[in-house]
Formats: sequence, structure tokens, C-alpha cells
Amino acid sequence: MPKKRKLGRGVAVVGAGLSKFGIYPKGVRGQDLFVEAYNELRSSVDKGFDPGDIDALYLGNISSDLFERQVHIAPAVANRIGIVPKPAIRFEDACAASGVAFREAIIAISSGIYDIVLAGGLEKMTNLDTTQVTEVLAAAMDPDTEIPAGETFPGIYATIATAHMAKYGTEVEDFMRLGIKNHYNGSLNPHAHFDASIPDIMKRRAASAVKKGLPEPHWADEMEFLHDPKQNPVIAWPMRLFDCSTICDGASCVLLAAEDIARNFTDKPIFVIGTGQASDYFLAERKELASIRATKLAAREAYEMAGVSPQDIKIAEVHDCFTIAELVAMEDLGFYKPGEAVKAIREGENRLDGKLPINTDGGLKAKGHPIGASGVGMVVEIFKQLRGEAGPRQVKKKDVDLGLTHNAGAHGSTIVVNIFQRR
Amino acid sequence: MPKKRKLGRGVAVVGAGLSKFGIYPKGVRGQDLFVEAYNELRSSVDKGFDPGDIDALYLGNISSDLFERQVHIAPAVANRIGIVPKPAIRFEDACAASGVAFREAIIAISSGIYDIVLAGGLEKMTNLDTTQVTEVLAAAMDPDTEIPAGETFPGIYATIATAHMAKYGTEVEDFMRLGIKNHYNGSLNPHAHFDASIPDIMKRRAASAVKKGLPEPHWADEMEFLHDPKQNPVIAWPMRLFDCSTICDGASCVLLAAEDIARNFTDKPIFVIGTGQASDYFLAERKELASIRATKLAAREAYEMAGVSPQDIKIAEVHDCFTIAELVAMEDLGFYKPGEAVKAIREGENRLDGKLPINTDGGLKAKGHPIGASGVGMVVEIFKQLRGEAGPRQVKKKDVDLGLTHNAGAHGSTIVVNIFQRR
Amino acid sequence: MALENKFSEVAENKLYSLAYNKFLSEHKLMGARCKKCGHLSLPPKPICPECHGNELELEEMKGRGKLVAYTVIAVGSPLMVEEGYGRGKHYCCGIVELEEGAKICARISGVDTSKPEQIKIGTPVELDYVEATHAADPTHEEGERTFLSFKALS
Amino acid sequence: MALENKFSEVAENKLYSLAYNKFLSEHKLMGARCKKCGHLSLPPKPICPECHGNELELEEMKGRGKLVAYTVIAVGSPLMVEEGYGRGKHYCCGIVELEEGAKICARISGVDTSKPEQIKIGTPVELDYVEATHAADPTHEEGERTFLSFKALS
Ligand SMILES: [Zn+2]
Ligand SMILES: [Zn+2]
Repeated sequence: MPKKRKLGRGVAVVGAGLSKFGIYPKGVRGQDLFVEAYNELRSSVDKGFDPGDIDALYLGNISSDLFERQVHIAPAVANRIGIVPKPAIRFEDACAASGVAFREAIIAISSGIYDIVLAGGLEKMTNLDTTQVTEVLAAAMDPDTEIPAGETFPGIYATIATAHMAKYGTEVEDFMRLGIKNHYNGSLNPHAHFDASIPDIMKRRAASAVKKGLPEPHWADEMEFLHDPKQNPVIAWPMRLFDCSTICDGASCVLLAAEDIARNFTDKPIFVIGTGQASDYFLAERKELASIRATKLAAREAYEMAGVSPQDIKIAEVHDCFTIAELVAMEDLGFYKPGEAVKAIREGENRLDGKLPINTDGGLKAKGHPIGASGVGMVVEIFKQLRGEAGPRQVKKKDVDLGLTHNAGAHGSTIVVNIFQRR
Repeated sequence: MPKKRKLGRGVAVVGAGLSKFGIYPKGVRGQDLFVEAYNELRSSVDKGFDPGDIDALYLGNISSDLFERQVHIAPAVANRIGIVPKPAIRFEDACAASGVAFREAIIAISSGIYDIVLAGGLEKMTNLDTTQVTEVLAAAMDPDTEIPAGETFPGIYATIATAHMAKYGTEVEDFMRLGIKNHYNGSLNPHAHFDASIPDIMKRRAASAVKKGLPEPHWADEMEFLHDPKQNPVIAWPMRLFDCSTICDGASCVLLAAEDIARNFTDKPIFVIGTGQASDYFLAERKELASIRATKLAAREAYEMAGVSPQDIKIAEVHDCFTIAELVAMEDLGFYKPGEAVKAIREGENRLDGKLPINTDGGLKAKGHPIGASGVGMVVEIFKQLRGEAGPRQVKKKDVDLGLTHNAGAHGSTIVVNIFQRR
Repeated sequence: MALENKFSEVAENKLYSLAYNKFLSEHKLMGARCKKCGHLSLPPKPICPECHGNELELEEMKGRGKLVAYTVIAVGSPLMVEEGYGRGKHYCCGIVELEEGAKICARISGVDTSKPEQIKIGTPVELDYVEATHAADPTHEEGERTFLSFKALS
Repeated sequence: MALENKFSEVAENKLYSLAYNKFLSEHKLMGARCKKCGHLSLPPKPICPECHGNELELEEMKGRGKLVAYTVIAVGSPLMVEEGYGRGKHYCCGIVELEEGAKICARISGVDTSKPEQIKIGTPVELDYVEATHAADPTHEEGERTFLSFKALS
């Protein structure tokens, strides 16, 4: 049993910003995208703030080393945004990089050493081609077993999927339903890489075929489209193209302030009331394959700190690097019992108008997954939703006052869970 | 003026370990070296401890990405040493990586979220050849100005050296004197990569020449040897081979515990009483080139937190990636006035038997500089010296009760300073 | 002297990756069993994850087990693409639970990769090896390498 | 639509690296001056490090200055080795303080690299450029690139 953790001092999010996620030219640097996100953050702080008051920069980034041939990127970013000589640190825990940067920023403010921290993440992935990106990501796998076996990250999550299917009877259509939901949400998000729903994409593809003089394709519905191997080829069975998050570039950031000064910046601070983190083995060594234990442990720590239960959560951002990851997280976070998330998925319970909206910004699937930016990207969405500032995708049910983010690194060998409250 | 920082809860070092620094075969992983360091740490904890009580792993590493083609290395290390599912985080701030990991661990314990943290670092550099390693390190420079200019890290520090020479009349022999001192200290350190003094090296080289049937070379003294361009070629003028730290493999770790439980582990905990960190621009943008401003700022924060002055420090580990870096740090840390460190160097004041011993373990020059391991490597030495456990290199003067570590990233664009006390 | 001794001690320590891979090239799949609590780690670990003991001894796996999870990969890893796999030639990898109780990730042969949905979890498998030549990478020299594989028996 | 607009807005924003390098290839050395406090950033920055203002405008440097620190490199960077420099052909790089007050790191020509100790700090320099062809790297396409250089005048 982990100890019950607590923070010595409360912390709130008082500002947030994202760059547009997408594919930028080779000469654009990750740090340039961070400037985009930071400029948006500056306008988001209602009562304004003096950048000179930022005490430190906590930056998530997975591999500017391999993607941009740059290391020591945190001080370079501090330089770009004009906050030298403040401490600037890069955090790496695979795709949980900025989730970890965020949590560590919370801890630092809580310790009393800092009052205001800028936490964020960035990744400039598209300088490399897809094969090279796959190779970079593969570097997070076990070099003794998984890499020699020919594993890829779609393969790792596909493996979890077969375990889940065998144990609970989950069907490939359940994965597809998650993709449909997330693409719809992404179509309402101007920052999203894919700002198109699956029906939008079907229309575009049909139009494109006609334009090329080819016969106009017809699909009865989204399901038929997603079963069409030409439109949605298998990447690693049972994961197809539309089960996989996108490779793109982007940056995210939030401004964190100690509870006692949070209202100097905004009348609507969003308080961080719980945080948890755990690690795990590579996949094969785990007792259970149809579940991510680190999610359960990180969530338990966060729920206990917050003093809330999974059923209290009104909205969640979960790590859908692959559709199966979202499904498993829904169970491991305690929203649904093991094997029962599919019921909610089939009933549309996690849509914008559902009982528990999940990935309202389109998730990593449609918003995009510039890996180091994703953890804080989720926080940005919860910040907007809890403040009622999410525009066309704003969740309309009443009392959306408790949100959760779940950020996973690699196989779920790092998980960070945070719980947010509007008071 | 930076705010006066303080920690909410005291922290102590209660155990420490190093791997042997050196060149290991290609199939040995950085994580294997961490196991070596961790096993040494386990034996160093007088009263023992239960590894299950470690709350988190804070790991410094610069680029396992480029050196070992591995990312998400922190959970992999947690796995190797058997502490899954505890949170495991990688920190990167170039050569200050583990200095930052250490400082963040202090902050985390101070926040109350953790009681016991394992902080350390590792780097497995020698899978790549020297040119490739140079390219990896160059990735910490400005891609818009320094890399196109053809800069290298020896070049960056050589540039600082010319500014210092022009401003204060510092001579190349002053750099050489630092190398002689550090090599002598390294010869007394069984963990050192180069466990040989300059006279030892001179003897070995003379013997090797004779063995090859060549005429026996003679040098009047160390200075003549270090002026011999065959023995000590220029790398980036005025920095020669013996002014540069070594490329090698290694790992380091320390066990940190909250002040209130530190004596459960040992009767001789070493308390961390001050810590500071700052960032800076790339070199050209700085107002002053013969000094590292981030060292001054980080040191000021640490001294103020500790309530001590530079003149109170009894022993120091400073970041001598190049000899000029040690010299400049001696001034920026306030041990000597600007331009006056050379006087102390010439008078031998920083030798083991001097007034202020510096780099008693041989420094990065002779102990070696497996970059991600270096920051915590320095802490390991201060821990041993303050406890009187440094063996043949133990500083013998009385009351060695206050020590300092200074860890620099890249150009000094990240600096971490920590102050330690034996009570 | 001390320097070289220390190096070879680490390099030849049987519980590091180097040793695991050396045994693999001799067609031996080695785990490590904790002398204190009996827990089996596969690949070998220097420290027991169950009881934190650091006395473990190598144990050779018999090589029989069953498939507990798998995937059939169409977009191959760079390593597999080097061996000719990918879009045109899919391959299976999966997790095998050995009779000894430990699980490991490996290549799976003897299954129909054109019908991934028909591969059965629970299928008995037996140890097999694949040899292939690869270019150098940051942790391997160029040349032939041995890869762990299991063959489906039904 | 919005997607493409947003991209080109970032790509062409004159205060990012892409723009600095594009101007360099046109033999223009550009800094950015803060409209609020007048601070000059070189290369251009999108946010002023002195006053945090984010309205800055490009300003072309006249190209005259003096050498304030330098080195002569014998073990060259991979880029310079590609151009034939290294052990057999040393090169100088240094920091130039421009008349406008900003400093920049660049290649230095017109000095005797065989006598590095005789290069004088304070030497007046003037802007120059070097063109060289390089292989692709993670942030540049293959082809000719322009490098900033200053020529010593005495
Ligand atoms: Zn055991
Ligand atoms: Zn300004």
C-alpha cells in the first residue's frame, strides 16, 4: 500500500496556452511553437501577470535530441521567451514528459521554493519521416526483448488489446467507436491537428476520388468506412490507422501559482487537488496484461489526496495514444469496472453531451500527439472546460467542476494522474 | 534581485555510491552501471534501509537517446534496481542533469510528498567514437549561431579563457596547474577514470616509448610535459588535451531522507542546507564573458538559504569540464575576487592539504565526466569527505564540516549549487 | 590492475544484458532466480524486484509455454524492415508465458499472419531462435545476431 | 483554411529562426529591436528579454564591430570537418561585438590560426559570409548554406 501523500501548500492553474498542433516546416523549431503557446497563455491570464515573476520553467520533451539534434532545450526555451536567468529544467518520461513536468511544478510550489512556475511541453517530430519517428519511439521499449522481437508502439498497445479482447470479449468496433467520438470532438477544436470528424473525412475522400476521375466510393456509415482496409489499413492488428494518434508538432503550457496568490491572476483559478505518479515494468513482466497497473496506483494516490472518488469526476482527459489505451484507462481510473467500459462506449456515455465526457478536445487521436506537449495539453483542456471557455466543444451539463487528466509514458511504464477543481 | 528562497522541511544525504568511472564495452548499459552505484550505496547506509521505502527515483541523464538509443530510461532503471512501481523521472539540463535531479529531489522531500528519494545520474558515452560524442555534446549549443560558427565545447570554454586572459592576465600555465592538482587527486581515487598523476603519466609514457624502442623522452617537470604538443596537443586554443575532462561511462547515486527521519539510517547524515539554480543565455548574449553569471546567482540563492558566506566553505567540488571552468567557478562562487583565483592556484591553496581543497576526487578532469552522472558524483565526494570516509584523499584539516557542489550545464546556461553541512 | 578487473567484473557479471544476450547467441534462454524468495526474473535482473535481495542465480528456461497476448504487425520496426518485413510481409510478435511462470516478449512463428483474428490466445508454443544479420547500431556491432522466437505448436 | 494560415503565420513570422536563416542566406544579418524599451536581440527574438514586450521589429546590422573573445579549434566540429577543417587545418571562431552593441558568435577569418596567442582581442572586424554545401541533418535540407563570418581588419 502506498502512503497517503499530501502537498504542503495548494496550487492552482491560472493561465494556459497551446500552439496549433500540426505539421510545421523543417526550419521551425520546437521552441518557436512554445512561443506560440506562451503568447496564448499570456492573453489567457485575466488580470495579467509580470513574466519577470515566473520563478522557473518546467518543460516536458521526449527527444529534441533525436528529433531536432538539440539538447539542453529548457534554457534555450527560457531564452526564447525572455525569462533568463530563471531555472529551466527538461523532464523526460516518454509521452508522460509534460505530465511529469506539471506534477513536479506542483510539488515545487508546494515546497515553498517557488510561487509561480511555467510548466509546459513541446515536441517537433515531423523533421523526421514516419519510419524514423517510429524508430525514435521504439527507443522507449526494452532493448533486450521488445526491440529484438520487432515490437512497435502500435504493436505494444495491440498486444494489450488482444489480451483485453480475450478476457472481456471487447470488439474491434469498440475501438472504432472511440475514434469516431474523438474525431468529432477534434472537429470542434481549432487547435487540433485533425479538425475533421470521420464523416467529414469520408466526404473529403469521396470528393477527392471524384476529382481524380475515380469512381465515387460509398460507405454506409463510419463503421463501414473504418472497416475498409484501403481507408483504414491495419498498422498492428487489431490497431488500424484510425486507432493511432497522429505524429505532429506542437507545444503547450500552463501558468501555476500558489493557492494563496492565485486570485491575483484570475477570479477563476482551477485548483490542483490531487496528483499521483507510478512506474511499471515493460509489458511482459506484468501480472495483468489487459490493464495498466501504474494507472490504478497513480489514480489511487490522486483520488486519496483529493478526497474524491472516480464517480465524482465530471470530465476527463485520458491518454489515447491508441484507442485501446483510452478504453483501458477508463477502467483503470475506476470510471468503469474491468470489462465494462465497452458498455459506456457503445451507449455514447463519453461524448460531449454524455454523462462523463472524455477527451473533449479530440484526444491525442484527433487533437494530435506532439508527444512532449501532450500531458500539459490535457491540462489546458480541463482548464478551459472547468472555466466554461471551451467554445463549441464546451460541455454543457451543469456543475462541471471536477476534472481529471491521465498521461501515460510508453507502455504505461510512467503514469501521471491529476485532479482539478473549480471552486 | 531574486527572492530569498527557503525549504519547508530539511533534507539529508544518508547514503552514496558510485560506479567505477571508465570505458565499458558496448553491450554494458548505463543502467548496469547504475546498479553498480546503487549496490555501493546500499552498503554505505550504516544502519541499513529497506529499498521498498524509497518513494521515487530522480535520475539525471543527458542523452541515452543519442548515446544508447534508449529513452524513458528512468523507469527502466527503477526496474533494474527493483523499485517498480515507484515514480521514476529523468531530468536533463546538459551536464547539470544530475545536479538538477538532486535539487528537485530535495525540493520534493521538502514539499512533504516524499520522505526518501534516490537521486542519481548515469551516462554511457563510449558506445560512440570521439567525433560522434563531440556531435552529441554540440547539440547543447545554439543551432543558429554557435553550431554554424563551428564551435565545440572545448571551443566555448576556450573562448571564455581568452576573455579571462585578456581581462586579468591569466596564463595558460594556470590552467595546467589545475590539471596537475586534479590528476594528483584522481590518483588517490579508486573510482577515477584516470587514477594517475601527471608524474605517473610521464613515467608511463617514457616507459612506453622505451618499450617501443624509441628514444626515452625527458621532461624537466610537469609543466614541460604539458607544454609538449605531442603529449598535450591543442584541442581548442588555449585549451589542450589535459585541460579537458574525459569522455567515459559511469553512474552515481545518493539516498536522500527528510531531516526528521535521517538518523534512522545513519548517525552521520549530511544535511543539505542550501540549494540554488539559475539559467543563462548562450555565450555571446552575455554582458560578461570572463565569468558565468548563473554561477553567481545560483550561489547567492544557496548561500542565503544556508545562511553562510563563501568564506565559510571548507571544501568544494566545482564543475571542471575544462580547467578554465574551475578557475572561473572559483571566482564566481565568491571564494576569490575576480582575477584573483590564479593567486590561490599558484600557491597551491586548493590542494588536499591547502586552505580550501577543491575537487579532491580528481574532478571531472581525472575522476572522469560521464556527463549525466557528474552532478551527483560531486555530492558523493562531499558526503564522503564530510564524514571522513574519503580514504587516502581524505582532507586532514580540522572541522571539514561545510562543503559545496557546483554543477554546470553546457556553457553554464544551467548552474546548480548545493551546500552541505555535517552537524 | 584494478581498472581492468573492475571492467571485466561488470562486463561478465551474469545478470546484466551483455550476459543475457551472450547466452541467447548460444541458444540458451536464461532467467535469474532469487536465492532468498525464489522469484524468477526474465531476462535476468541483478536485484530481485520482490524482496530486493541481490543474490540471484542464472537458470535456463526449458522453453515450453503458451501465447498470452500478441499482435500482427504491418508497419514494421526498422529492425524487421531490415529483415524484409513490413506492409507486404506481416509478422507476429507476442507475449509467451513459460511453464516456469515468467513471461517474455518474443517473435512468434507458425501462425497465419494473414488471419490475425484466428490466432488463439492459449496456443502452446516452444522455444525457437532466428538468426539474422544486421548493421551496427549504438549498442550492437555489425553482424549476425540471434533473436528469441517461439513456434506455435497447434 | 485556418490550418494552412496558422502554419505559414508561424513559418514566416520574422522573429523565428527560420526567418533569421533566410535573411542570412540573402547576406543580411538581422537583429530585432524592442519597440518598448529599445533592447536589441541578435539573432532576433520574439519576446524582449529586458521588458518582456512582444512587439519587436527587425533591424539589419551594419556589420562592423570588434573581436571580444575567440578560440582556434584543432579538433573541429562535425560541420567544420565536413568542410575540411580539423587537426591539419585549424580555424578561428569568436565573439564579435557589433557597433550596435549586440554580440554574436561567428567564424573569424583573416587571422593567423598558426599563432593563436597573437590574435588580439579588440581587433576590428567586418561582416563577411561563407557559403558551403552540407549533407541534410535533422533541421536542414541538403545543399548550400550561408554561414556568418567576420573578417579581421588589421
Ligand atoms: Zn527475492
Ligand atoms: Zn524590451
